[in-house]
Amino acid sequence: MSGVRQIARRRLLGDGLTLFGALALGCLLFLGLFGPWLPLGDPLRIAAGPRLGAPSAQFLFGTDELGRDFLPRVVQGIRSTFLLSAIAVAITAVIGTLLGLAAGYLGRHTDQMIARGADILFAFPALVAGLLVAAVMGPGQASAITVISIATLPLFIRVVRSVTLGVAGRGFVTAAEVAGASTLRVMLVHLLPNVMGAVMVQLTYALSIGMIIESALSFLGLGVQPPDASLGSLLRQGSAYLTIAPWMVLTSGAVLSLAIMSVNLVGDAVRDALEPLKGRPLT
Amino acid sequence: TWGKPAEITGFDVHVAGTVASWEMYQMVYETLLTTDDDLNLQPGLAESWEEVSQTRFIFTLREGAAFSNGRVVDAQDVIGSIERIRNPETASYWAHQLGEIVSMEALDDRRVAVDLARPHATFLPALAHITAAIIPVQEYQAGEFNPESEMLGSGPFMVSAHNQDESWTLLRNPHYGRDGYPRADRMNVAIIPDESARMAALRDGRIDFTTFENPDAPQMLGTTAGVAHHPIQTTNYYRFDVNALSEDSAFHDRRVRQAMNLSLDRDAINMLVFNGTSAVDYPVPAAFGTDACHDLDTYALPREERLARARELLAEAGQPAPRVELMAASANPVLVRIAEVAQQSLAEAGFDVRIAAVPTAEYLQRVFTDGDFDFSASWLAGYTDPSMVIQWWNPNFAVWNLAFQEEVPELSEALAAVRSVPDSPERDEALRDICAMIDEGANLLALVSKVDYVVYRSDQVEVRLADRTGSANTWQYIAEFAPAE
Amino acid sequence: MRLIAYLLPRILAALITLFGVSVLVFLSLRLLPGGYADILLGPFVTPEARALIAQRYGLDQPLVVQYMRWVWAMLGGDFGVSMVTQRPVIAELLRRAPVTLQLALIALTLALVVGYPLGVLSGVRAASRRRKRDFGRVVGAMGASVPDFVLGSVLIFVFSVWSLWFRVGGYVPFGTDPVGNLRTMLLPGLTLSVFGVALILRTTRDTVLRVMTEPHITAAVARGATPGAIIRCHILRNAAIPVVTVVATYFGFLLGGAVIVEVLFSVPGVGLYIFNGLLNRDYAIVQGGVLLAAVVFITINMLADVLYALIDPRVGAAR
Amino acid sequence: MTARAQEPLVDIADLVIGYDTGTRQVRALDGASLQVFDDETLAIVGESGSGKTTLGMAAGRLLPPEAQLLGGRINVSGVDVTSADDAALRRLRHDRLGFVFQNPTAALDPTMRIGRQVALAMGGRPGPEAIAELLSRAELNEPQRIMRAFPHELSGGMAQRVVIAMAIARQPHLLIADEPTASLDASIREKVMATLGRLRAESGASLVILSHDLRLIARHADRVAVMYGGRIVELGPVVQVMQAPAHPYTNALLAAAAGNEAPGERLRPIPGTPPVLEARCEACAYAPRCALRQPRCEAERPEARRLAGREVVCHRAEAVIGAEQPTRQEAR
Amino acid sequence: MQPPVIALEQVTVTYRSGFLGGTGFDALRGVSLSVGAGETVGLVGESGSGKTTLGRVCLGLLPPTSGQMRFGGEGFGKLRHRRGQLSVVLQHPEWALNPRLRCGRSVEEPLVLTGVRAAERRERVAEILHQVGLDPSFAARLPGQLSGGQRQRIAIARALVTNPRFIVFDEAVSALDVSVQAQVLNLIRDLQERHGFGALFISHDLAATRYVSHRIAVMLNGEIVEDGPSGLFYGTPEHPYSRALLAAV
Ligand SMILES: Nc1ncnc2c1ncn2[C@@H]1O[C@H](COP(=O)(O)OP(=O)(O)OP(=O)(O)O)[C@@H](O)[C@H]1O
Ligand SMILES: Nc1ncnc2c1ncn2[C@@H]1O[C@H](COP(=O)(O)OP(=O)(O)OP(=O)(O)O)[C@@H](O)[C@H]1O
Ligand SMILES: [Mg+2]
Ligand SMILES: [Mg+2]
Repeated sequence: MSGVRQIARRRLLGDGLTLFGALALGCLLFLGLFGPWLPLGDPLRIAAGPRLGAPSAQFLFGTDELGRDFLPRVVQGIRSTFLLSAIAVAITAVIGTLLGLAAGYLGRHTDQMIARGADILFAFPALVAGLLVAAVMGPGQASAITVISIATLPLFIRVVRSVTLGVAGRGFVTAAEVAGASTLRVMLVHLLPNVMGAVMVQLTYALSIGMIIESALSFLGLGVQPPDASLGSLLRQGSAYLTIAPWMVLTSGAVLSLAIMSVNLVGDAVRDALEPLKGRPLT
Repeated sequence: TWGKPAEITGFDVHVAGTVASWEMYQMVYETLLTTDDDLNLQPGLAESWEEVSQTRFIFTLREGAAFSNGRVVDAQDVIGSIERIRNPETASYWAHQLGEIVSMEALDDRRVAVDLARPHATFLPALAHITAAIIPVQEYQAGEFNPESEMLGSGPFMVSAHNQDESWTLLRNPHYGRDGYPRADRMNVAIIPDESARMAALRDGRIDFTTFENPDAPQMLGTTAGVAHHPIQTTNYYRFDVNALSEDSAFHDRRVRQAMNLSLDRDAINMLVFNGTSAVDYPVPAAFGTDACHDLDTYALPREERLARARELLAEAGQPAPRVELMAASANPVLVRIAEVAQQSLAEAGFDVRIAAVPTAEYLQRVFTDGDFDFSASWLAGYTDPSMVIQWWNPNFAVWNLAFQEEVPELSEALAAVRSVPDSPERDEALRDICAMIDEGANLLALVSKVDYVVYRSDQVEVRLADRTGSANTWQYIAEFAPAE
Repeated sequence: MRLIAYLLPRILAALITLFGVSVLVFLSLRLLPGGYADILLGPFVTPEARALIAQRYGLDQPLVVQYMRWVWAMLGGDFGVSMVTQRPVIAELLRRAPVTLQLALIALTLALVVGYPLGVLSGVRAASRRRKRDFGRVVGAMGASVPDFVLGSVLIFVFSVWSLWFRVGGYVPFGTDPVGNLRTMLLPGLTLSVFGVALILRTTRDTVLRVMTEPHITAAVARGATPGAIIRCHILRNAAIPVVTVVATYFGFLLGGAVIVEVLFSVPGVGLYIFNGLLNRDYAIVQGGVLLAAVVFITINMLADVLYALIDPRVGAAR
Repeated sequence: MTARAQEPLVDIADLVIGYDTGTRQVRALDGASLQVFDDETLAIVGESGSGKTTLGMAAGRLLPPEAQLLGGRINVSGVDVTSADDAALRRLRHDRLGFVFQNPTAALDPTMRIGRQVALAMGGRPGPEAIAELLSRAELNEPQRIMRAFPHELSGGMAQRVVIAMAIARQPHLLIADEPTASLDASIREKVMATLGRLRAESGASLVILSHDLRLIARHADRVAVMYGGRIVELGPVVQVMQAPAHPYTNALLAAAAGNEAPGERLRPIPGTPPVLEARCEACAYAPRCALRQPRCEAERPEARRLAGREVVCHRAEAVIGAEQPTRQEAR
Repeated sequence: MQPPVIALEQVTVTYRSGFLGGTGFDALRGVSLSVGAGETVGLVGESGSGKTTLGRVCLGLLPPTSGQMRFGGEGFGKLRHRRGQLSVVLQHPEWALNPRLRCGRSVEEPLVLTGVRAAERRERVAEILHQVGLDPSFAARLPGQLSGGQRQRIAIARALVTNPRFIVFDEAVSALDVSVQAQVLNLIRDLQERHGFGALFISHDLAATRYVSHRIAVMLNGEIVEDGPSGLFYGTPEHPYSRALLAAV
């Protein structure tokens, strides 16, 4: 285990880019988790400042069209976008992993059914699915979570399935079967720990996709409900005022990009650490 | 080129109930009457009308008015159109507005007489609304014209091409009755729902005129050369529908509704959402020039006292902190902003308001059909006459608000009575009483008046705009628009 | 023959998938609160009017009957009519398909032209230097981190304030006015392509790195082949395999769901059509559109599978 | 055998190579020295992990990037491999060396037809006849069919021979074959080895075989080098080494292999596990497992010395040779 | 005489593949084989001849398409009714053990499945580790921390811990180095003497097989072409394929 930790230290933090991503991610995580308790101001307080006030010492990120302080709104946006996607992706990871395990291990009809199900979700245009879900369930967090799940579920199923296919042929699985272990036991005790690496990698990708989807939904007015903010809804809010209040789009857009980028960078690094790709030089 | 913010929702002029559709119909169809800048009735397709008695009207059609296929509009078209509106098969919501018509007869080709069962003051204003447009009935009956999928009218333009959600091409109606009009040979319509894209289009001159609901739009475009703007006061106002009927809603208790009405900060809505360009409005729209409602507590008391009263009412009702959901169609950011401001001002009185921004279709179904909501934000077309608007407070008359509007018998009687009273000081008096009753019921609240922010390229187009309009008749002078030299 | 044996199960699977998509879209549409009657009549809708409209469009039938009718009509090429315009949906879809296709092609081409060579370069460089810190990761992470609506908003702003050559909205068909067409289509294409660049770049970089760990590359090095020759002969083709799959998915996604960009830039494509159809509860449009998108998506993925099999002979042979 | 007069083709001296595994450094070669001469077959044997592949790859500087040269010299055909620039190295590999890798199917580009790959290996623009000719030289019966095939369509034995054909395409002076038969069926092994031997003899090149299959080696090599713990512990003519090992490890290895035993006889595994070195081993690496070890073995690093016609790295070599007979005879 | 632990009679296995199972492939064709208690049967043959398939049939992992299988004279029944009676040791030492489970847990698992109580389990695990020549401290290690030979010992310990009546060794030593291979082969022989289980030893390495087996069966294209005492394979077997195999030793 100490080896893992060492790898983590060397590989994850070894280069500046990853370090940057990890730091940014840490900050965002901190803001997301503890934002409401930080002395940043009330994100919902209307007329806290002038309408569409430019960034100033008092309002670092300026104010919006209802005179709300934009900084706490962005922080709240991080919280909803980030945490919401994280919850959604976590749920999806659990479901997708189980389905992928079942598909890869049980094979045949189960595999066919699950694979087709994943295909259906995959073939459904993601945003249309989003619109439909949001419309059926009503906009809000629940439907945002559902949409993110629908969009990322096939990713998990596919990856876990293919890894499972590889693992299921290994000796220890056959040995457990011969010893009389039940299907569930084989899946949970023997297969699950061995696909976790792939799941972890997928998790970070799914998280960044989740954030994009959440923001896109909010951007279309289908995400979190006003007056609460998510990065997407802030962008939507700001994009109407781009000409006279560019700070709204710039700050929230930058934060969103930073969030996705840092998750991506850290995800890359996790991938590299778990499954190092060492191409050889061509000389 | 007109930058239109939304595509029509259907072709049938007698049926569609959305402004987006009306605006397009107004290009193609005509009504018997229209209104002028002061919202007085004006000749439209009918060059004159005669009020023989309170129940009998005779309309004389304009000489030379013709549909764009060249056929002259005749009396049968008028009768057939009104019949079609009244036909339940058509499912036109306008049938009620016309009152109870007993008979219609064509006196000659150009004259129609209409008999009502009883006096109906809003009969004429109702005819001035585009939903009462005159369609070519002869072609309709012959099956040559299907009003559900095409448009053919006597208005200034005719449809030459349409790409859904994309563009329309309108050409001059060569048989338009007024000589020299329309001044433009052709009008392109670009459907651009996105506000930023619409601004961009204005900036690069791809469209010549458009409207914004966002009060900041003119400012955002301010720096661009050639862009002029013109706010049009309308008789429309933003409103809250409050669900008085549902027992699930805290607003079932009238005191809670009154408390909500009292604690609303209409000034804040005006200042924050509209940057002060709008004005507090009343059930009887201020645009009509009456002062009904102005002295009521809801409007006249200082805010602190209103809040104190509201808290008292809530305490009386035994609900010091009612949880309510405020619904708004997410497609319209202005409504959402109103909801956000309202949420905060209501919180001061103890309300716990949750906002639900939902898709339009869902909003419509939940509010108007299911009555499954607490209160919702939208706006109300003030039409062209104060006694038309207030009829909405009789749900049996209005029908659309049956799902949530409480019927108050005295109010309904008063409304029925005022309907037959012509504009006069007595009527103003009656309106004041009615307004007090409306305020008492707090079932359908006026918030602030709705301003249409028209923005156009003064270097590209010559426009004529009214200062005030009723019923989304923003482009009533469209025939006089012309390309700038 | 082998191709048929390869394709047959796939086609079968595709049909099942399509069936699933059709049921899903059909059911979820019926579950939506609000209907076309609400949209058409606004607040003035009455139960009678609602019933009338339902009857007119056959919505009063049991769901199963409605579904069967729809599927049956569609098998005959009839996608139904739009309630708003009363025009056949299929005509409108076909009119818009080229727009979306063009947009997708622009985005894809940009993404490929930029992403693939950069990915190969970055992969080769990453393998040659032991440092991981290379531009490929930076560009990849940055490209993937700018959502299209952020980029779109900013681009619209920039290009409308300083009226540069590009234009926002006002689509004209390429056939009518190629220059005008490009003026309106390049920006949305660019917006869409940024994510694609990142996607392709990263996939390519990863696969190049993976290919470079394979013994046959070492074998080529051992034969004394020059790096250029190795890249040309061995890496490019091998690295293309996963990229084909990713590109197919991306292309399918572009064809089916560039909704946001189409809305932002007022591009009259299929995505916008479906989007508005959904808002208007215009069932036939959404059903037909989603199904068309699914067909395209599945077809493209199938084509990618075939291509995959062509590039990698092992695939077609397995089983 | 006495030292040859001629210049060695390969001269590896005191080679130390470590692998950076991310957490620590593994010393795969710990001072290996080896010379290969013209026109001979040299086998390198040893347990898994003893450093055979590392040594073979080092000769062409083909080690993966995580391998680090920590000391020693490699001279191949007069080129100093450790310091040559890319171009010189490429020329050396191109003109003088041939490699046959452990897993033949993986060493072929899966997306390219065999014919084309062979053509690439031959250089220039060889016609189909030339390619077919080359393939038949490697004893492939249907060269036409094979040229059209993709690697996955070949059996392991065929792929192995294709790889061999590619390796000899340019008449290398030195052919290094890493476990050329490991992935093959017993019946094909012999054929492949025979092919290799014949081709070597034809061209007069030298062949280095890396393997842990002692029986195979015994039949096909001239000289054998036994590796243990990153060093060559015994090097000499194959008959002498196999018949009378001078290193206890060679002895143990022979005793452990199944196939040489008589019915009812027990195999004698080597106790303990092979070492994984992290630094220079300052003792005999085999000492912990050695039955003959003495305090000296654990305190002093043995150096190579000549004994009974071979080089051996053992303090106790005399005692090993002195023990009457190697295992096999002893049991009879 | 005691019935054989496992007896196959005219077993045929057909793999279906292609569209709707259109094409069939006979991996086993009328194979009859029996393994007695305390007996090791070696199974050799070239790659793809059906050795693994036969092993899977014996373990009840694959139902025969036709033919009969008896276990200890009775019908086989369901796999879970045979808990603790069957075991398997497979090729690839690095995959023989679940890399995420500590070795102790791996060895313990068959006991858990047969419902042995925890205290007893610990005892049995320690005992069996001792028998395969490993220190009890190995129980706390992860497979990644073991050498190939040690891993294969753990796998054998796992296979033996329930005192099964029948064990299949499928290519159990093929991937091992000569010296480690010798350790494992000796271990198998010793343990069989002690526990008296029946064993099927599958390999394509004739030398290793004849070292541990009492009897050897040679497979070719899904059929058993020769079946005789292992002593025979130190001399000259009858079937030409067996002779070819022997030539390579
Ligand atoms: N890429 C690598 N990274 C880290 N360690 C390595 C690497 N390659 C080899 N090693 C280690 O170096 C040592 C020698 O490896 P090498 O491959 O040379 O042995 P070998 O004799 O060829 O073994 P085998 O018979 O298994 O092929 C071993 O301990 C091995 O674990
Ligand atoms: N699941 C399967 N579906 C179809 N054919 C199979 C399947 N499993 C094995 N086969 C075929 O059955 C034949 C026998 O396979 P089996 O694995 O039993 O051979 P084997 O003797 O164990 O070979 P090896 O020595 O390579 O392990 C082979 O030709 C193989 O291709
Ligand atoms: Mg090796
Ligand atoms: Mg097998």
